[in-house]
Amino acid sequence: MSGKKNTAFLIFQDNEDARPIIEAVEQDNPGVNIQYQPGMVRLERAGSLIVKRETVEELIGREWDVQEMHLVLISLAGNVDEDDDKFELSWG
Amino acid sequence: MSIEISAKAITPIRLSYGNLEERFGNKRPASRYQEAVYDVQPTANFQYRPLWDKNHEIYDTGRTAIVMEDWYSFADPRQYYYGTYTIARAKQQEVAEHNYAFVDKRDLLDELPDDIKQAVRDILVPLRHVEWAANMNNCQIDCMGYGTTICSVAMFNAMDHLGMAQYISRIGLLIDGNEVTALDAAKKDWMDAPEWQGLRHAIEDMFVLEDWFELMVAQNFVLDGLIFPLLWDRFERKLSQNGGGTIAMLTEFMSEWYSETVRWTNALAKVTAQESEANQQLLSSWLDKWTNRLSEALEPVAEKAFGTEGAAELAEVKQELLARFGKQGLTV
Amino acid sequence: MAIIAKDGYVDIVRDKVENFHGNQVVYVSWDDHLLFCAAQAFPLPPQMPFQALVSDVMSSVFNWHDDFEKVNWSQVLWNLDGEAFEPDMAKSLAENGVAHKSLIRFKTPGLTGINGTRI
Amino acid sequence: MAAKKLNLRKRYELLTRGMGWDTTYQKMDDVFPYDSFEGIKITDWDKWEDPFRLTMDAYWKFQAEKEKKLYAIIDSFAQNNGQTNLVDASYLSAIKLFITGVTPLEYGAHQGFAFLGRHFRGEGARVACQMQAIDELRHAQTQIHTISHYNKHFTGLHDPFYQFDRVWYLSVPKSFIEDAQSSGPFEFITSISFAFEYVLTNMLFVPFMSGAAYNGDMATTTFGFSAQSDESRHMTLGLEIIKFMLEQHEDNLPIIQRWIDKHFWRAYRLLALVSAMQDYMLTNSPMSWKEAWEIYFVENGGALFEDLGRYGLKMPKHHELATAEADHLSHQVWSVFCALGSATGFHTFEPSDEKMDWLSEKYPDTFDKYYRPRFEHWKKQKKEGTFKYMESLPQLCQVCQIPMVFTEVQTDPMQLSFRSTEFKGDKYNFCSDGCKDIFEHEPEKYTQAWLPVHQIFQGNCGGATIPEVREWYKFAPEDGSDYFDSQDYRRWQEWHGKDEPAKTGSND
Repeated sequence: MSGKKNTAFLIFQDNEDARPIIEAVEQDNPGVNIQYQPGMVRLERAGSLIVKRETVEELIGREWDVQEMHLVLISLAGNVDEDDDKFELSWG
Repeated sequence: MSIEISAKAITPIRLSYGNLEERFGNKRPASRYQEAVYDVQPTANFQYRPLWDKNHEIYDTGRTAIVMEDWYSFADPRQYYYGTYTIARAKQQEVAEHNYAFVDKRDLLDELPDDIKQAVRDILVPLRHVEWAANMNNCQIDCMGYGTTICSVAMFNAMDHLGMAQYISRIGLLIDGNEVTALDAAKKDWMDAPEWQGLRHAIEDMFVLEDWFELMVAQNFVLDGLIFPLLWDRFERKLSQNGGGTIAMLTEFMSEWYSETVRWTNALAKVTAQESEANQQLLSSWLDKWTNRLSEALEPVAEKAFGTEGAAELAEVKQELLARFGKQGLTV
Repeated sequence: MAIIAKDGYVDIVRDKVENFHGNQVVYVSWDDHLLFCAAQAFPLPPQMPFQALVSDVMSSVFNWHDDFEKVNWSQVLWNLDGEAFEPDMAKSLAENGVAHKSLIRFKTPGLTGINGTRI
Repeated sequence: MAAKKLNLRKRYELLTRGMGWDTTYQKMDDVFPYDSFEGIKITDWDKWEDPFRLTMDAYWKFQAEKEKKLYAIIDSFAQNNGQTNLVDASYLSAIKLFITGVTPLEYGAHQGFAFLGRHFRGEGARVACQMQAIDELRHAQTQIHTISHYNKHFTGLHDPFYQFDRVWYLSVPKSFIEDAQSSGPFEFITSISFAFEYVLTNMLFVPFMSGAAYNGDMATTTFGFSAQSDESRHMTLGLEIIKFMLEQHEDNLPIIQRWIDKHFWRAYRLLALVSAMQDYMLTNSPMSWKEAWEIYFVENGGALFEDLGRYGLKMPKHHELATAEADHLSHQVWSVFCALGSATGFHTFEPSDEKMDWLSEKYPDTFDKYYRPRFEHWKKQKKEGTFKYMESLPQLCQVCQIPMVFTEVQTDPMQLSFRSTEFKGDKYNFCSDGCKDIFEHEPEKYTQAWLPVHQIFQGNCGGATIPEVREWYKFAPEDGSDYFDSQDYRRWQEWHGKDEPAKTGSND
């Protein structure tokens, strides 16, 4: 297998509720590539992507449940690891 | 001028889907409930027999002895489709969540008298297994049943029972400070304690019923019709009278749920019995069979819950149940 | 290998020739004329002479394409179920070996569709 | 006493596991009679990792929130006659195909997951399947409700469920979902959760829904993306179940590989219809089928299978052909609908000049060479008034049931691809090696296929002519045929205050 890491991605609806999540992803994932397409926003990065509860909470100034992300999530690629503090996608 | 044309032109060409016009006429738009459930399930030209049941089609009226000219004769009086269903439950869960948080935050269960706590552990917590079974049985009704008005109700009902099993589990956790001791003890009782074995035996026999409508009668008409009035209403009131009023905050969902459920079980019993003499007799015989079997199975539980009053409480609940289905046209 | 099913399985052949009321299904496809996006299907009596297939059945459908009237039938190359063959026009489909759900392909040398595009 | 705090994982486990029990009055094999005949070996269901951890209370809460938002948009869309804001009414052909061909699949998936939700022996897996079952019911119902408003204003949307059981091109999705529903539970979940949801569903719900947004269809975009928010849970379930089965026993690998090969091909063939929606029915497409295939299958699917390589799983058989077909698929499918336009329940039309240029740009190796000439030919005929629809019926593939329009794209793209085999003295015909492989593995299943063309010939569909069959399909006279001759087009022109429409108004 090559050293190249496969792309993990998250796609969100392009709306207000998704904005802080997108911003948090941008902060916590160096090198993330963000593409705006009609109605949706695609975030991709080689190997892995993480959404951190703490970062989102800082951005919105209230408590945030990681599962709230499902309200605006459209699609994803990668193995999922979800707990109280984060939602993480990665390729092994 | 062009505005006038536009206003005139934007009259609809029809008000409903064709199947709904056939059923309810074309004078007014169909309701969202009607759109969501009528005639959605395929009925013809099935491609392949199931590898898991070669004798039936994927959807097959032959999986029950009940015969209906139109399997959409039944309509849910609550008019639940997914949207109305989840929104209704979300409201209830919001209240429940508030109550659970309130009880948790103030450690209200800690303050209960020990005998009340023990009664909760002995009688209410094992019911999570009964709810779990009800969840399985309603999934069975959904996947083997016929017609979307019935199957979607079974689906919602299945998820309700899962939700209630989870609420009961939370009561079990709360009562022991998030330790699993009450849950483990209840499971042990469910598996081994003599007072639960009759019920467990009956439920396991329900798991292997071949006729999904008989399962509907056994589970949703009879078992729920005994358990909820007996334990989530009468027993809960008994606890309240003896200092366990806090428990009522945690079981509100169950009592509210049951009073709602009675509406559709009544409607289903009525419309199915009305269809034919044969249906009426079959339903009546199933009602008789399962009322006897399950009330007998519940005797030791009632005794444990109510002591010497148990038999009388159960007998009353049984009579109420039979009277209710008698009103729907079943012979009791 | 027998099909893996829970308690045995059915033996249902939905398209048995007996179900077609005396007909059999025959597919015909014209090579290099993809204006016909697929082979065309016909229910035909097996006793039908091959000539009738050409003059009555095929002509009523393949005349959709302008090339059809230019076909020189003596030069047509025929293929039946993957093998080149020479139909006997006077004989029936069955006698020519055209079975239920057989595929007949024909190629018309010199005719290769609209402006030679094979369409 | 201060209660200890439970984290999400532990809490979910306590609220999901341990409620079931090993039955003693009835044998477990009788309580769960369906989860062993397929040969999948599960040694320990407790090893099942719950892919997402929603308890029912959270489920109700989040889903109700989604529903409230969705219905607010549906209501306002109807109140404001949102249908007039579409780019063009010809776009509705995609929605017509969607509600007749896709919405019933959601209901089939609902039933299938309810079956798994009852009959998998593992508690965690059952709960996951039940959540998906109710989600699928949601999708069917929200689609019906969203499209209801379109049904009031456009043709061809009025009887989707009746038509699903009968119409010739709808036997493609019907046979697909019924193939899965008639399979055992492990095969069903491999088919729907993995091959369809994980590997391929992005193709439908991401670029197509984005395309709906691009064409002013806010209603469809909203239900599409709202449904898709459940879909990311479903996809995760798909991946988890595959990993779970592979980890449980090494003997499972060849069975799963075969199912993935089969259902990848089956789902891919179904998506041939989506390719035509994407490239032709969307008035403006933000992304071509081929581009979507590159991103969501070649790249994303490639990453997935590379990851699964550690279990010994390989890319699905014939995936190279699917990728090679990406240059041809939508054109071939749209061509057959245009040729048979009098037998469809939606409108067909030749691509506009702008659309043809876009297709040339997106398909530089194939469109001008192979496909443009046939559309231009029909356009010319329509202009001259000499165009006629085909009145004979096409040969269908015994497995995917699509008219056999596919060609030998790897060797000769202008040669139709024919495959056949014999079973118990009867001939069976296929569009591809993929479909032929599927038949040959389980011929007893596919000899049952209800092939619409053969059913017409057997006299089971209302008559022998297209008008008789259309009537039996409940196609109204104004459904189908050319968009520019349609009631939809005339009304569209009136709404937008345009003059009496030209007879064949496509630009040229």
